[in-house]
Amino acid sequence: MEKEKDLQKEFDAKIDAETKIEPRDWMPDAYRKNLIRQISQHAHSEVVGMLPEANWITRAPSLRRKVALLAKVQDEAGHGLYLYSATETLGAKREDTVDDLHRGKAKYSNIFNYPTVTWADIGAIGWLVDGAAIQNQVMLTRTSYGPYSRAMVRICKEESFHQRQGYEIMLTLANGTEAQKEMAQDALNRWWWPSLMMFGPSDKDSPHSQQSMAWKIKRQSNDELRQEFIDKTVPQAEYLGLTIPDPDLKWNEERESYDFGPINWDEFFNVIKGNGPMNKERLKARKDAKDNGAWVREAANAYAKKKRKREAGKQSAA
Amino acid sequence: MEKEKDLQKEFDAKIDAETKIEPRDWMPDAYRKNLIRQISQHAHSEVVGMLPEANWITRAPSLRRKVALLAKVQDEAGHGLYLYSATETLGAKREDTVDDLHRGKAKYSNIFNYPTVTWADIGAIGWLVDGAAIQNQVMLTRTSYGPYSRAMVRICKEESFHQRQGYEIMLTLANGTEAQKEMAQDALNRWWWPSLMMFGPSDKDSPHSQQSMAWKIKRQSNDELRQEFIDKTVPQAEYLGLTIPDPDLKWNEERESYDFGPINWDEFFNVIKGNGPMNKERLKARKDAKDNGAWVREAANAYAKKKRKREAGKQSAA
Amino acid sequence: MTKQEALYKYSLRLGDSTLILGHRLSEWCGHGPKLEQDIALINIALDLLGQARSYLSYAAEVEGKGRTEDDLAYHRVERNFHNLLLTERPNDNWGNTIMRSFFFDVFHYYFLSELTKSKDEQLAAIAAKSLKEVTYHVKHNSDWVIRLGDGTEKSHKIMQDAIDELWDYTGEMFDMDEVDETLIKEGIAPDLAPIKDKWLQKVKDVFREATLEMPEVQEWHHTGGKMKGIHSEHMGYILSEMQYLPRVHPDATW
Amino acid sequence: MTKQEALYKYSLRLGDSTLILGHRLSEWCGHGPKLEQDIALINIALDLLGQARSYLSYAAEVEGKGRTEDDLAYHRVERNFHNLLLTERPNDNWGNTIMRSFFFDVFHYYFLSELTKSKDEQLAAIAAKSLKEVTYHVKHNSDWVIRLGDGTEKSHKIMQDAIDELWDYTGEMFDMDEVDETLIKEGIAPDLAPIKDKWLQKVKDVFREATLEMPEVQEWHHTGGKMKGIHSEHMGYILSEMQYLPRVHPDATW
Repeated sequence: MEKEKDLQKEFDAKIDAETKIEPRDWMPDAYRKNLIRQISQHAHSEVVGMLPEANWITRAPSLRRKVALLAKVQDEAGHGLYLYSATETLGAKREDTVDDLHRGKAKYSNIFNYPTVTWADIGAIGWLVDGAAIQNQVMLTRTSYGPYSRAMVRICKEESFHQRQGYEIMLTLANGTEAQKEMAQDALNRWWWPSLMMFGPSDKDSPHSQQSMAWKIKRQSNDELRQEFIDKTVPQAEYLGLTIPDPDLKWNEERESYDFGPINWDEFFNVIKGNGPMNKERLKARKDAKDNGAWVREAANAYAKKKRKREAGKQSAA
Repeated sequence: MEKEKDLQKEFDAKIDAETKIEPRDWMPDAYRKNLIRQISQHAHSEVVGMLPEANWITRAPSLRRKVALLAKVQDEAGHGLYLYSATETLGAKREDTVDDLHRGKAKYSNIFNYPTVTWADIGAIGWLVDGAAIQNQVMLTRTSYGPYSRAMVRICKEESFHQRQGYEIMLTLANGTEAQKEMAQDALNRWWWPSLMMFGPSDKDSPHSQQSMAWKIKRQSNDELRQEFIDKTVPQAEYLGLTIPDPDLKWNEERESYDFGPINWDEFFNVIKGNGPMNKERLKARKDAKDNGAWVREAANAYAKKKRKREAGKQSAA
Repeated sequence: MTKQEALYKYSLRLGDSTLILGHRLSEWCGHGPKLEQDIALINIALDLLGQARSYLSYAAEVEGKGRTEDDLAYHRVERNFHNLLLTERPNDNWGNTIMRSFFFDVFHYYFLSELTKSKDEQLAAIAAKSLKEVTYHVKHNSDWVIRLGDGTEKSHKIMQDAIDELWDYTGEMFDMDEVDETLIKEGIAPDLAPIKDKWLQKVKDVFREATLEMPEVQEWHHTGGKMKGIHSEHMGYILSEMQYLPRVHPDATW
Repeated sequence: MTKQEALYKYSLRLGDSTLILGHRLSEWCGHGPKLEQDIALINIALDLLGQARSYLSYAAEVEGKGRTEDDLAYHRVERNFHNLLLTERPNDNWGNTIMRSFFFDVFHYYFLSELTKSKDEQLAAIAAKSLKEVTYHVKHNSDWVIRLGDGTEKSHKIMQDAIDELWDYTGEMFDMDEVDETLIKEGIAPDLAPIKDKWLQKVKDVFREATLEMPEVQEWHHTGGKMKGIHSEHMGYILSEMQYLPRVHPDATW
């Protein structure tokens, strides 16, 4: 007990001093659990987030765009792997973590429960969804847990690249034919509000936020991040010549920031509950991938076992 | 023995007198077997023949064409059923007959082992393949076995309608844009020779033909039918402004008929042997349909049994 | 919203739902569990596609811009299609195909029964003709729901899974908006609320006989197709296949 | 046939095969048996699509009519595509996906090894760059053929079935016609006969290690895609999906 108190003190001191916590360091159980929850959600989001974009790979309208999109989705798979590894440094097993997703126990970013219905959605996801993600991830490069922080540094670089690509798709559409402009505006209309919801509920309604801030897992509040994102994105939309679907959006001279309209949290919580357009299909796609691939994984294991046995046989014979 | 001789005489007399043989009539075993083989091949051809056309239903270029094509394929399914029934009047079981197809024991018209690669193929199939089939089927309305003959009367009416539809598709394409004309010519190029092969090998190489003619199952030889088809079709192609892909094709004043070039029977026998572009896929599609539908047929049987039992229960209770 | 606008959109919605369901059914052609069922399903597909042609021709006529049924079917983009999301659900197996049709057919039957009384003569006429066809659809697919629901353990499970997959898509059939309201006022369109009650009752009756469990009616259901033209990710593949050829040859007639 | 014509067709064939196989592999994206394998397969798809871009750009350049890689990929009709039929075989399962790639990769490797010596500098350069990538493809897919062939009873059967399904499509890789002959004379294209021998040997070696049965080499094999542009019935669906968007918006740039 005495020892635990010391450890706790040591931990607190590190947090105060902005020293990163590393896998072998002592950490409070709740800190560990909180991190596993957050990082695995993040990992799931990368993996589930592959699906809405993969939906357009075979239909990308130019070879250059096709290759860029495929490479982007590959990066996301890589981020997923990288983040699952980060949860493993905390003692979570990847298989269990993934099972939690499939059983609906673990969450992933709600935004991926919306369908990608036109090519412009690929632009909008890059611009807005990756944009919002970066806002969050840049903050997380300063998170208190070392492996997570380092994963974020790496991921942020790639995400910025994705975001620029997405914006460039929007720019091309916005400067394109009438039909393309319409497509771009329509995508902005559909993705704007879900993107704002990506930062999570308002600070007052966010259960985990305060403790996460104290542990310096989070470094900024949901509302702060959301506001920064809006302030950064509005001028970008203006440059595209597109209209943000919020009649209340207005520059506030005093705050030097944009005021914006109320967010429909009912929709947010309804989608989180499972009532989104794509929840069932996203999970089904992931489960099907796992089930249909079972024979492959089994065969790979069987082969590896045989091979080890044969090599052992050779060695003992030698 | 004596009795069998009398029956044979009676049978022969009927054949001579052009009296139809009916299911309850005595008939020689070989006549029965020959008929079962021929009619079930015909049935299989209708059913397998649904596949190359079904391939274009979801992609038909106008709603009118889509509906017409779907109706046509439905007719073919109907013909299949009707012909399977005719084999059942001869004592063959439909299930066994279909199994023979799936095991590769029974044949179907070789022409369906070619793919439908453009929309014009739908026109060409209607025009040429149905045209060739009608040539054969009109003859078969006079076949000696009653149920088969009557089936043919009915089927011929629908086939003529299909053939006109096919020709009309070709006509529209031939009078259409450059790309459409090209499509039409290309389809004629690919379907011409396989259509001529539909009449079967030259009389001298056709094993079953002579006996079939004697029994009046067949009433004209393969070569006669083929020549009639060519003589009928060449002017139709001219009217379309399309070129028949045969440099040797020439009007023969003396015969009042068209001379034509040599048929590549090597290709014909190779495809029959299984080495056609679509043989494996056609059979697989039929087998898959059967396998994937097993649970449906089992459920329908189980339900029918339950229902009978319940009704029996009700009656005995009453 | 003017009456004409509403009538255009209304006809489009009906045309799109019958077109897309007809398309899905036609995908089975040549691959059904038995030849007899292939024929029956093609029959239903043919009826639906015929109805789609009537509605789309009428929509084009109401619109008055010289477009045709084919312009509407082949040259509209996905966001302008207004079919029910239910109709675009994929053919996972014969069971969910039957269940999807059953849900739609029962609605369609009660709906058309009312639409025959429409003050719009054209819609009333289409409805009267369609009603005869749909009477058969309901009978055929109810019978199959019962047969498969009360067949084997396996078939029962497949049908119950189909219900679970499709149930949340049924609510959209009864949603109403300005289009409906405008036409209800004119005596052109029926109120969908009483139709929903009949639908629920009939589905319940059939499910009881089929020994299938009736799900609870939730407040939430999938929406988007009918009113907003926001579709599932399946729709794009349907249209790319269906429209490809006319899109490649925009100047051709067929 | 002029050298230019032959070179155009030759580049097109290479471009189409890599494009269509890349397309098939990209269909797996997000649905592989494990994240690691998703990544590996995407990698290979990316390489193939990159190669396709090089070949198609070069074909367009040789043609000299101002067309681009995208004109060739998105605005050609099916009958003008010249990929190997093997590359358009559908993804029935992960096993036949691996087997299809393996058959192609081994050919591709030996072929590119020769093409690096081409007197056409552009083709030699594309080959040199591609060879590095394809060396990895062969390694990766050979390893998987062995692992799955010598894995479990089930995986063995899946792989043997995949061989049976795909074998008759491998012969087309080695067919030669006037296009090849014209370019062989110029020292631009390699003779495919010795490549076939190497291919057979390597496939045999891998199959032996994988405990898979090597089929007999028949005279007959499927042909049509590479030389005549006559494809299987799968190709139309690939193109309608791939080309749909540019076909809907022929004047747009993306």
